[in-house]
Parts: sequence; C-alpha cells; structure tokens
Amino acid sequence: MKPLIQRYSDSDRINHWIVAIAFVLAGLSGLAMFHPAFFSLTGLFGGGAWTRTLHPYIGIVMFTAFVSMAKRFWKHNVMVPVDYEWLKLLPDVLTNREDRLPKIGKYNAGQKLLFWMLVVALPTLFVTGLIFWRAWFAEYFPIPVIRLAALLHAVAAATLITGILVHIYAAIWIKWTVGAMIRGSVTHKWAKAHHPLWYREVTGQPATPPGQE
Amino acid sequence: MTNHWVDIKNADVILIMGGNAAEAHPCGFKWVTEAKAHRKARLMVVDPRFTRSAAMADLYAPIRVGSDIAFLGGVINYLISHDKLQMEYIKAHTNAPFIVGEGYSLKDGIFSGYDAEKRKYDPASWGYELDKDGFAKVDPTLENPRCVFQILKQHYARYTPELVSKICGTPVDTFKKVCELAASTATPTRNMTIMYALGWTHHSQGSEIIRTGAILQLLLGNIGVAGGGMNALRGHSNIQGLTDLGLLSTSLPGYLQLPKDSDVKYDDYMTRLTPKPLRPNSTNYWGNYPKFHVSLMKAWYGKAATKENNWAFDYLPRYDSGYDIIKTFDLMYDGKINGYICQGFNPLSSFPDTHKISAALQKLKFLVIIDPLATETSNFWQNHGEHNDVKTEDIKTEVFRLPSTCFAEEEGSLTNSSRWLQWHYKGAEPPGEAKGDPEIIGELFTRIRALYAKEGGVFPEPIRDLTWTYKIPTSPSPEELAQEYNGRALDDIVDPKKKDTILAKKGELLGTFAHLRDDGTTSAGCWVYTGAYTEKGNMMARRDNSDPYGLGQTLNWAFAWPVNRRVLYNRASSDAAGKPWDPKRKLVFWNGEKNVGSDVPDYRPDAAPEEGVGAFILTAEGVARLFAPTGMAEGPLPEHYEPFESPLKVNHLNPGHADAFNNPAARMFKKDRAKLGKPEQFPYAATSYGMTEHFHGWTKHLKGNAIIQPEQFVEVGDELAKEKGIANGDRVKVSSARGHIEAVAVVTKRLRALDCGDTKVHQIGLPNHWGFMGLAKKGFSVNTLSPSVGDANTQTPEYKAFTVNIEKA
Amino acid sequence: MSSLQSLDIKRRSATTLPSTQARETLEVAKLIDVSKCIGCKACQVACSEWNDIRGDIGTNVGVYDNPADLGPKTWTVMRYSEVEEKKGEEMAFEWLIRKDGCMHCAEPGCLKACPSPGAILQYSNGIVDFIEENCIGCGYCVAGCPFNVPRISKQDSKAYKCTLCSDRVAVGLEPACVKTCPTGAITFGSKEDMIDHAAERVVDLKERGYANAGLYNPAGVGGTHVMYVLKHADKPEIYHGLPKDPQISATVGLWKGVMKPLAMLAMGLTALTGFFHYVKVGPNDAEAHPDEPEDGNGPHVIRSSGPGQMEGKGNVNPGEQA
Amino acid sequence: MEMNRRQFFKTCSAGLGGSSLVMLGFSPLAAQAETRQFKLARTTETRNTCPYCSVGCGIIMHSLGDKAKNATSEIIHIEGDPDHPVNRGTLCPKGAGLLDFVKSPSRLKFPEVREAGSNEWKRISWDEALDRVAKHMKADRDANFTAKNAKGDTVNRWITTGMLAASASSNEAGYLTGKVMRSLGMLVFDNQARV
Repeated sequence: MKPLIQRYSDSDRINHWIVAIAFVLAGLSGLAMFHPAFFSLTGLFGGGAWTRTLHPYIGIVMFTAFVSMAKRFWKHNVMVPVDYEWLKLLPDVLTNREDRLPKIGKYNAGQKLLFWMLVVALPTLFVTGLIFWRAWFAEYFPIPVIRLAALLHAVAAATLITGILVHIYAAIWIKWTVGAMIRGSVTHKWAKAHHPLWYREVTGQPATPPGQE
Repeated sequence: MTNHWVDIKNADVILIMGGNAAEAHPCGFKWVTEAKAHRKARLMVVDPRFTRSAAMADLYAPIRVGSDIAFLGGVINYLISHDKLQMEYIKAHTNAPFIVGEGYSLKDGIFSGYDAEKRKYDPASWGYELDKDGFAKVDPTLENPRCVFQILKQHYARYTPELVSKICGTPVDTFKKVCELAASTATPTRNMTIMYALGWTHHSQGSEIIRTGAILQLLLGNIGVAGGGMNALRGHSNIQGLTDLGLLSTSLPGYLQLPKDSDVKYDDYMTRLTPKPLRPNSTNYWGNYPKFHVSLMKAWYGKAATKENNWAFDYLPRYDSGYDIIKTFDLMYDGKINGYICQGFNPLSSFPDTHKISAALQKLKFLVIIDPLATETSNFWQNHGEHNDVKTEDIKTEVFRLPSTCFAEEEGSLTNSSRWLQWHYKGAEPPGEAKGDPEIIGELFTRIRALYAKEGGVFPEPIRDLTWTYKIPTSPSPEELAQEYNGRALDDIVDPKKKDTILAKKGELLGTFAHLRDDGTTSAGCWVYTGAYTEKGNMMARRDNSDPYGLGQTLNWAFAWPVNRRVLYNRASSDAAGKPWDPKRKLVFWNGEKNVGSDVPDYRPDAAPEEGVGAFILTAEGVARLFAPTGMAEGPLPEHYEPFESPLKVNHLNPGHADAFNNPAARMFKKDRAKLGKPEQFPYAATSYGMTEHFHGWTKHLKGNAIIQPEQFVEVGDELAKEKGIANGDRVKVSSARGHIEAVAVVTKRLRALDCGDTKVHQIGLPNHWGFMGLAKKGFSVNTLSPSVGDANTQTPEYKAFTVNIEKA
Repeated sequence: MSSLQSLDIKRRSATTLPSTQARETLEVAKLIDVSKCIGCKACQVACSEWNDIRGDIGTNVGVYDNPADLGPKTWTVMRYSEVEEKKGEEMAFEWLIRKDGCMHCAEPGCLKACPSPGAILQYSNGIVDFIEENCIGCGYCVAGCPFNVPRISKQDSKAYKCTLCSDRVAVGLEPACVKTCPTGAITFGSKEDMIDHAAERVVDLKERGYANAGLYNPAGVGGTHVMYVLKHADKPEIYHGLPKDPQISATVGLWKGVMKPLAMLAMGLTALTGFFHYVKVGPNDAEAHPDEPEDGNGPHVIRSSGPGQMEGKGNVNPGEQA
Repeated sequence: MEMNRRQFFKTCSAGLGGSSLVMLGFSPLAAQAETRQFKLARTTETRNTCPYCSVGCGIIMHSLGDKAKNATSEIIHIEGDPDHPVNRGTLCPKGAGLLDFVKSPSRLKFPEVREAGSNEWKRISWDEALDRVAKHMKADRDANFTAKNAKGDTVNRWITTGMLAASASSNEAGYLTGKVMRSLGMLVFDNQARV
C-alpha cells in the first residue's frame, strides 16, 4: 500500500464541501431565476416561490462557509513570481507536460487565480444579494441601486459558475485530486508531480520531478 | 336649486362661492367640466381656501370668511357703475320700477324701524307706496329717487372696490377680474350660474348673502334662464325633501306654516298667510294658501277635519317662538327639555359649542337614537378621554338605541337639490333586527295611540283622529304614504271654467295641485308634491332619460316639484313680448297661442304677453324682489356686517354705529354671548367645512373612506406656520373661547394671509369628519370651537366664521 | 396561457418562445386628463371596491396623499403638488393632482425583468397584467418598472398593481375607475380614440393659457396604454415626479438582455472545453509514472496545514488508496 | 413567504422528495394562468339612489343570488347607474365606497338601552324598547302639555320633548314622522336643513 501525505484536514474538507454543496444549490436555484430555460429547475426546490425563498438563505450559508475557508487557505494562495512563469507555460499545462513547468508550492497559479476570483465574487454576491432581497432588505434601497445590485449579482454569479466549472474539471482531469479533497490525502507521486515544492516542504525530501532525471 | 344639475352645462360663466362643488358634489361638478369643455365656459371660485374646486378654476379669488356680502355688493357696484346691466330683463322681471315708501331709510348700517333692546326690526317702514286700490306704485322710467332701482344704486354706491378689498382682503386687481367676468354675462346671450352651499348659509347673515347673490343674478338677467339661476347645493340626499315636507320647527308640509299664538282665530291665521297681489298682473299664487292648508288637514285628519271645526285648526300646535337647535339645546341646557329623539342625526358632532351640547344632553331624562350607525351622540354618556370627558355615573339619561335600515335596505323616494323626487328600491335585508324608519315610527305611534285609548290623557283628540288607513298599521308602506302626500279627490272635482268637465273623479289620485280645493273635497299631504304619484302611476320611478332639446331637460326622468318644472321662473327666459332672450337656449316662450318650450311653464300656459302677467308667480309683486319689503329679519337690502367673532375690531363699512358691527337682528343668548372670543386672545379667523373624501361624520365608520382620509388635521397657511414655528405634519392645538382641539397641521400655500386694511388676517381651515367613534383615527368634534349664534332668519349656526388661536401641541 | 379567449396574450414573462400572434385585437387605452381631475379619489375607492382590496387606515403626515403610496392593496393613488407655473403671461398658483398607477407600457419593464414564466402577461389589447399564481415574489418587476409601480405584498409575497380591470375589459366593460370618475377626467376606449380626445383637450387648454399643454405617451417605453393630458407637458416631473423620459433602465436592459446569452455561453463553452480537453489530452495521472526509490519507504508524514492535526496519527484507510 | 423553523424542516424533506419526484417526471403542472372571473356575471341588480349628498346619483346594487327564497341577497358590489341623467354612471369617493356603508362594522343590529347611570349597553327586544319609549313620551306629554298660553288662548303645544329627523330618510318616512309628531303637538322639531 503506497504511503500517503495529508493534504487537507478533516475540517478543511468538511468546510469545502459545505461551500460546494451550497454552491450547487444556490447555483441551480439562481440559474432557475436567471434564465427561463432553467426555470424548470425550480422543481428541485418545490416550485418558483420556494426557489426564491431558499436561494438567499443558501447563499448566506455558502458565503459564511466560504469566509472560514478563505481564512484557512488564503496564505497558500498568495501569488509568487513563479506563478507568473507557470501561467506563461499554460499550453504545456494543458498538454500534461508538467516536466516543463517550474516547481510550484501547494497551489498552482490557476488555483490561486480561482481563489482570488472567489474572494471577489462571493462577497459581491452576498452584498448585492442582500440589497435586492425583496423579503427583508430591498425596501430600504433606492431602485437604481437595486438594479445595479441585480446586474452585479448576475455578473458575479456567471463568473463564479464558470470559474467553478473549470475548478471541477481540473479536479477530474488531474486524477486523484478529487480523492485528495474527499479523503484528504495524496500519494507521494501525486505530490511530487503536481506540487514539488509543497512535497519537499511536507516530506523534507528533495523533490526531483518525474521524468526530468 | 332654481335650475338643476345638468343645466349647469349650459352656463357660460360659473361662480362657485360659499361652496366647494368639486369636493362636496363631485358628480354634479361634472357639469361644470362639461360646460368648460363644450361651451368654453369660465369657472371662477371665491373661497377663503384654494380648494379642489379652485384647482379647476380659470380664476380664483381669496376672501376673508364672513365678508361675502361686501364682496358681492362690490360686484353689484361694479355692474351699476360700468352700466353692465341687462336693463330689459330688469324692467320686465324685477321690482326695480316699484316705489318704496318715504319711511324707509338706512343710516350707519341700521335700517329704519330698529328696536335696539329687542334687536328686532318692524318692517312697516320698508313697504312700497301703495295706490288707492292697494297696489304698489311703479315708475317704469326708473328715475324716481325712491324707486327700487335708484335705492339699490344708492345703497351699493358705498361698496367701492377699494373698500371691498379692505373688508374682504381680496387684492383689488383679482376682485376686478371677477367683476369683469361676471359683467360679461349682462348680455342676453351669455348666462352665469351661481353654485353655493353651506359656505353661504353657515353665517349670522347667511340668508342675506344668498339674497345678494340673487340680486346680482337678477341685474345680469340670469334667473330663469338655461345655464343661470341661484343654485343651492343641498347637503343631504333628502334634506330638500324634508324641508319640502315641513319638518322644521314652525313649518307645515309644502312651505305652509303652523299658526302662532297671535292667530287666535282661524281667520287671523288665514288672513296673515294669504297675501294680496301687489300688482294687477301678479299671479300671486300664494293666494291659494287656503286650498293647500285645507287639503293638508283633510289628509291628516280626514273626516275629523270639517268646516265647522275650521278643518281641525286647534289640532295644530301654535308656536310662541321658533324652537331651532340653538334654542332647543339652550332650553335643554337649562333642564327644560326632558326627552329627545335623534333620528339619523349626530348633534354631539354637528351642533355648535360641543361642550354645551354634551352638558345639555346630560340633563335629558330619555334620549332615543334611531340610526344605522353607532354615533357619538348615542354614546355621549361614555368617557372617551380628551375626546369626550364626562362622568358616566352622574349622567342619569336613559338612552334607547334603535337600529334602522340604510338606503340599500329600504324603498321610497328622495328629493335632490334639483327638486327631483327619485324612487329607489330595496336590494338587501337589514342586518340583525334593524327596522325601516316608517316601521319604527308606525310602531311607536300605534303604541302611543293605544296607551291614550286605554289610559286617556291630555288632549288625545289629534292622536285619536290622525288618519291611519295603512294596510299594516305598524308598518305603513312607501306607496301608501306617497299616495297620501300626493293627494286625492274626496269628491268629483269640477272645472270652474267649464262646469261640465270633471277634472278628477272621487277617490282618484290628483294629477296637479291646480285641482286642490279649499272646501274639503281634496286631500294632499304636501301640495308641492302633488303629481308625484298619480293615476298614471309612480311618476318618481320614471326612467326615461331622453333629452330632446339637448339642454339637459329630461322631463320624463322621475318627477320634479312643482308639477315637474325643471327650471323655476322659466318664463323669465323670454322678454316681455315672450321672445326668448337667447334663441339657442330657449326654455319657455310664447308661440302665438300658448307658452311652450323645453320645460313645463312656471306660468299660466295661456297667459299672453299682452296681459303682462309677471314671470314670478309666487311673489305678491309678480316679479322678482330686488328690494324685499317683507320676509327678511335684517333689512330689505343686504348690508355687510362682521361675523359675531371677527379678527377685525371695526366694521369698515359702518365704523360709526356700535349696533352695526355684526348682524343687529341676529339672536344670541346671554350665556353664549359671554363665550364670544376677542381678537386679542383669538386673532385668527377660522372656518369649518367638509372634505370630498368624507360625508360629515358617517364615512369615518367606513374602511374605504377612512383609508383615503384617515386622521383629523387642520389647514394652516405657510406664513402663519412660519410665524408659529409649526412644521408640516406637527400636532397643533387650536383653541377658541369655548374649548380646544388637537390635530395634525397641514401647512399649505392654499391658505394665504389677507391684508384687511391695517390688519393682516390669517385664516385656519378645520375639516370636521372625525370623532371618538368609527374606524378612522379618533378625533375631536371641530364644533368644540364654533359659537352658538345663528342666522337672523333661519338660526343656521355660524360654522364658517369664528376666531381661534393656534400653537404647537 | 390565459383561459379568457377575448384577452389574447401578446407577450409572456420569462418565455423564450413568442405567444400566439394570429389575432389582431383592438388596442385599448385609459386617458387621464389631469386638467379635469378634481383629486377626489373616487377612482381609488372604486378600484379598491371592485377588486375587493382595502389598504390600511394610515395616519395624516401633513398632506392629502392618503394612502401615502401605492401598495399591494392600493393599486392607484392620488399625488398632490402645490406649484407656481406659467399661465398665459404671468405665473399662477396651481394645485396639480395626478392619479398614479400602472402605465401599461407597450415595452413593459416589469415583464422584461420577471423571471417566472407566465407571471406577467401583456395582452394584445395592451393591458399588462400580473398573474399572481405564477408570481414567485422575487421583486424583479419592482426593479424593472420605470415608474416604480409594482408592489410586493408582505402577506403573501405576490406582486400587485393596477390590472386596468382586465376582468371587466375582458367582458367588454370599462375599468371601474373610468366609470366612476365624476368629472370624466378618466376616459377609456381605443388608444386611437383616446389620442384624438386628448388632442381636443390640448386645444382647449392652450386657449386657456397653457401653451405647453400636451399628451404624455412616452415613446421611451413604446408608448403607454395609460396616458395623461398635462397642462405642462414640457415638465412632467412637476406632477409629483412623473418621469420626463421614462424607459427601461440600461442596467435592467443589460441584466435581462445581453447578460443572459453571454452567461449561458460562458458556462456552456467552459463545460464543453473541459470535456473536449479531456477527450483530447486525457487524464493527468501521476500514478502512471514509473516508481522512484524514495516512493515506497519515505516516512509516513501526515501533516497538513490545518491546526490541531497530530503528526503520525495514521488515519489513512489502507483500502482507500488501492 | 418567510421561513420559520417548522417550515424549514418541512421544506428540506419536501425538497428532497420533490426533486426525486421531478427526476421521475412528476413535476407539478404549471398552474392554469387566468385573469379574475367577472364577478357580476349572475348577480341581481337593484336600482337605488346614493344616500349622501344632494346630487342624488343613481346607483346599481349587485346582490348575490337570483332572489331565490333560500338565498339571502347580500350586496357584493355597488356601481353608478349609467342611465341616470346627472351622474351617468359616475360616483364620487363617497358613493363609490357605499358597499363599506352597508357592511360597516359600526352598523347597529339590535335595540339596546343604557339605563340611567350605567356604563354599558344592554340588548333588549323591540317590544320592550318601543313600549318604554312610548310610555316616556306619553308621560312627558301628559305632564307638560300646554293647552292654553299665559293670555288664555288655545295653543295645544308640547315643547318638553323634541326630535331631529334624518335628512337621509325617504320622503315617505319624513312625511309620516312629520304627521305623527305634529299630531302630538311637538314644536321642538328639526332636520339637517337647519344646520
């Protein structure tokens, strides 16, 4: 049985999946109200009115859970010079030629950009969502503000969903990554291949990326 | 109204003064907007406030409350000095040529014949100079200095524009614009209509204000013409009906009168009330008084009214004085009234000086309320804090509250301002055990009659003999009652001119009051209503709204009294020769054989112009009375006096005479006079009125209306508000010498300060729709502030002009 | 879809397919001639009586406007303004009173913003009607409307506004407020007739000194089926904030216009790109690489960035990794 | 609708169940969109006159049922009478709100009496109310009737009990009231025309 390295703690994972599930529910209910084509999704929530009622509460759950997640992961997502190198080699990334990539830490530039996109999108969604939350707060805001909030909410949501689609795909594309977030551990090979600096950091071994010797 | 609602569309100029038609009679006001839209009519509104009628006006003039006679006198002055008079009309249809006796005089605002202690006039000196046959002398050339026209000229010469502006506070140029617009109708082809209401009647000289308006209209030739007339916009749906039916202290149905103490004998009564014609050509229709009176007594007492007992003359109560509501509540206050029945009336909210009314009610032994709604008066004994602060346990009055039906649950007729009697039908059952008014009165009377039959009592005869032929004695039906007041032939009625023709067979319903007799062979409960329910059926229920002449004359809709005439004095719509003044708006004219036209002639149909029969068939003169020798308590010509509570210290018209400060002939009880406020403590003029959203105190019980005007407020001009530091929406306290109220302040530019000579007069508006009952927010009766003084002739209280103080609450 | 045949639907909210277009029915309109309006609120009472709605009994805050605003149970309300405006040559005091309520726009902002299919219908006669059964209470219509008319009920979270009495018009009657208006300030008929009637009124008003009298039928929303005759048509805003050139706000246009296809495209393409990338490039499987000496026997280092995770505590389920 | 705790749990279970149902194709049908049915389709119309001001507008009262005996004809709507030559179908804010008058919670339903000094109403029967009022009136009339005045002339008047007659009651009720009260010799007698 290959030895494993701990990548995410139990609470990290629980926190992540709360945000993820909330994202799915909020996303679906949001899309139901965003475009007529998706309106039948309201069936998942017990009809249009229930969708409109639940969406904001789910949104609040997602936002609060994300805040604790951001507290956990923001240190690892600070952009460093090597990240920009990584980005320049995007074609290599996309064609699995990881050997040509510079050595990166716990998260690569793509993941970091996604993180910072989330840090912008989710508060926007939260604030604008509150503004035109008709049941409780909308009456306190002038209509032009509500209109702007609705637009920004849509823009932020579209960005968020697109970003998360990439995030989900990447997790499937890089095998065992999903396992990392579900069970929290990765194999040495996985770590060395994808996050050599992080690997060296956790194991104290000099990481020689596979296929480079 | 002399004309009627739809006729207003025929007007070229509309003056709304002493009323607020757009708010109090919106659906009637439609015809003002129709006149504006289709005849290019001009609307002018003269009112202390810029009301919603003023919002529609082409010309608005502010005026100080209570100075209407000065304003109208000024317009008359303008007409005379600019020769804007319709002279043919004046000569043909008014008493301008009549010569007044030498005894008449006016000095410093006091007419001849004034008794200062009794505050009464003896009108003898105002009479015409009579010739040997007892007819009034006339001077057709109008030059005689003592002819009415010259006296009128002399009288109103004093009402110059500058003096009027000083008294009324209306800027001179605005006042002149009103005069010019009114003067534009002096020609035969332009007519002005005047629409007035309680804004004119609620004054200590209310009747005289209305007479001034009538004089103005007569000088312009606007009475009896299409789109003209003096149009009183009555307040309640059947206030006209109950007035016609004589439900007033000293009245009998059909404007007959009860006998006085001095009418000891039947002949004294008859001679007093049966006038002699003052001109040979005067119809003098009141000369038929005996026919109407005898027919009434036959309707009420049937067989018990015989020639021998002077048609049961002694069954009628004789009066020593009028018992109007101010006098009544003064007597009640002194403990002299034991019982009181309030049928659909709310004195605690609608009579002046609420604290006095409350104290008076507490002295009653029993009070009976008959009403569809739970009114303040029915709960006068309950303590409602500041809104009705009484000690319940000390009030020993037994109060009976009897539920009555509302309009939807009863059948019968209502008479509107246009004198139309309109029948309505029952559409629902009353709630709970509510009963209709006829049933309640029927039940009550049959029990009283039974008690007198069983136990005897004082003077039971009139109770025993009162006709009561109703199929259900305890609940007379509307049809039976309508037929009773319409009247029947008790014998075959023969045409006096053609002995062989029978006008009405015995037992038949009469078709017109021309068939009434004074020999007991006809009965009519209310002679002016004869023709309402005839052999041809219930005329009041007719629904043909066709308007063949396009003037709004819908003669086949319902029934108008008298005998379906829609425009009174309509003969005056034609000149002496019977030719219509305005060919496009003909009412009644001579077609060579008969008087015909778009209305039932208010005139003898076969009276040819050569006979010179006057167009005003009910006056002894036969023509309209610019100068009124009889009938008015305070003088033959209207004179301006200040209201009893005035912001001014002097009457600028007659500064010299103390008695001429306010109406010298108005009656005021000592205890009320003691409670008159002085300008020093109460500097601001105030007026109370109604809003369009509410109907007096009824609609505060209705959610729909409570929503659109939920809370009591007072209207304050923005200048006064700035002075007093009152912001819009603040709570303010308004007080008078009689009490105080609190309400929200509506600060508005619609109430302007007026310059009355050396005094700047601020005016405050007090809508009176709230009380301690109903769904709307609790409020005070505005009449906590108003004074107990009334018009010299009708005793209508002076709700529209008194003085108050105002400060932040 | 509405079951009333005489009211054909021209447009349904949140519906990508066009409604039935076959029939061309009469286009109706309500004309409010403010110069004839006496501000008596009969229309407010008739509207609440016909529709069986009663707002709350509020308070007086120093104005005549009661209730103070439109509401879920107040579908029309009178707005009062005291102004000084030109009449002929000089300035005159005027008391402008305007009946506020839904304008039944030809391009309804509410319908454009509404996310719920069939909650807002525009009939072929021009009436824009809220169908409360389909309303989800989101309040988008409030944002969409250029006149701030729709109101969401706190009681049942449904949107409400004047229906131009679609139930009466459906059976050939005029709306309740039109019938009751004592001075005939409110008239109803075909939009064409109402425009002609307005023209007559404008001629009369110009004669009375109101040079700028005119018809208020704003093109910005494609014209409205509730139109005003104003004495001062050049300054509608003095009528208690009647918008000068109302149209669906650009923000709403963006939000309900280009944003929708753009967002759908973005999400759709991303998903497809991911799929075809996978098809082309296939998975990136670190385990497929040959073993390295250090792989098998390195220390079991279970350490994570999370606090409180004890080192060396094996919590790995051996079966997991196989 | 706002969520409270009980609803939240109910929702979660329903949500799960609902979504699974959707998967099986049982999605609830889009509700039949429909404008409000015309409420006057089968009502009975009665013509009447507005009881408020003196324009005398014609009104049509729509009541439930077709006058069948067992159906109590409840008024559900009041509108202007288009045939009436003055108001031509229009009604002012008061007339348009007449339904609320018929239905007002302030409507009196039963005869009541407030005994001397008491602080509450007591419901009584019509018979008791009318008998007691009749007795009061007869007693007061017999005690205070003035047959002759100070000079000894016949006057036959009773001025210690008065009445205010309703100006919204019909001519027929008014005529009967006038006739009855005058037969009792009453002079303290007025109606709203006075104010």
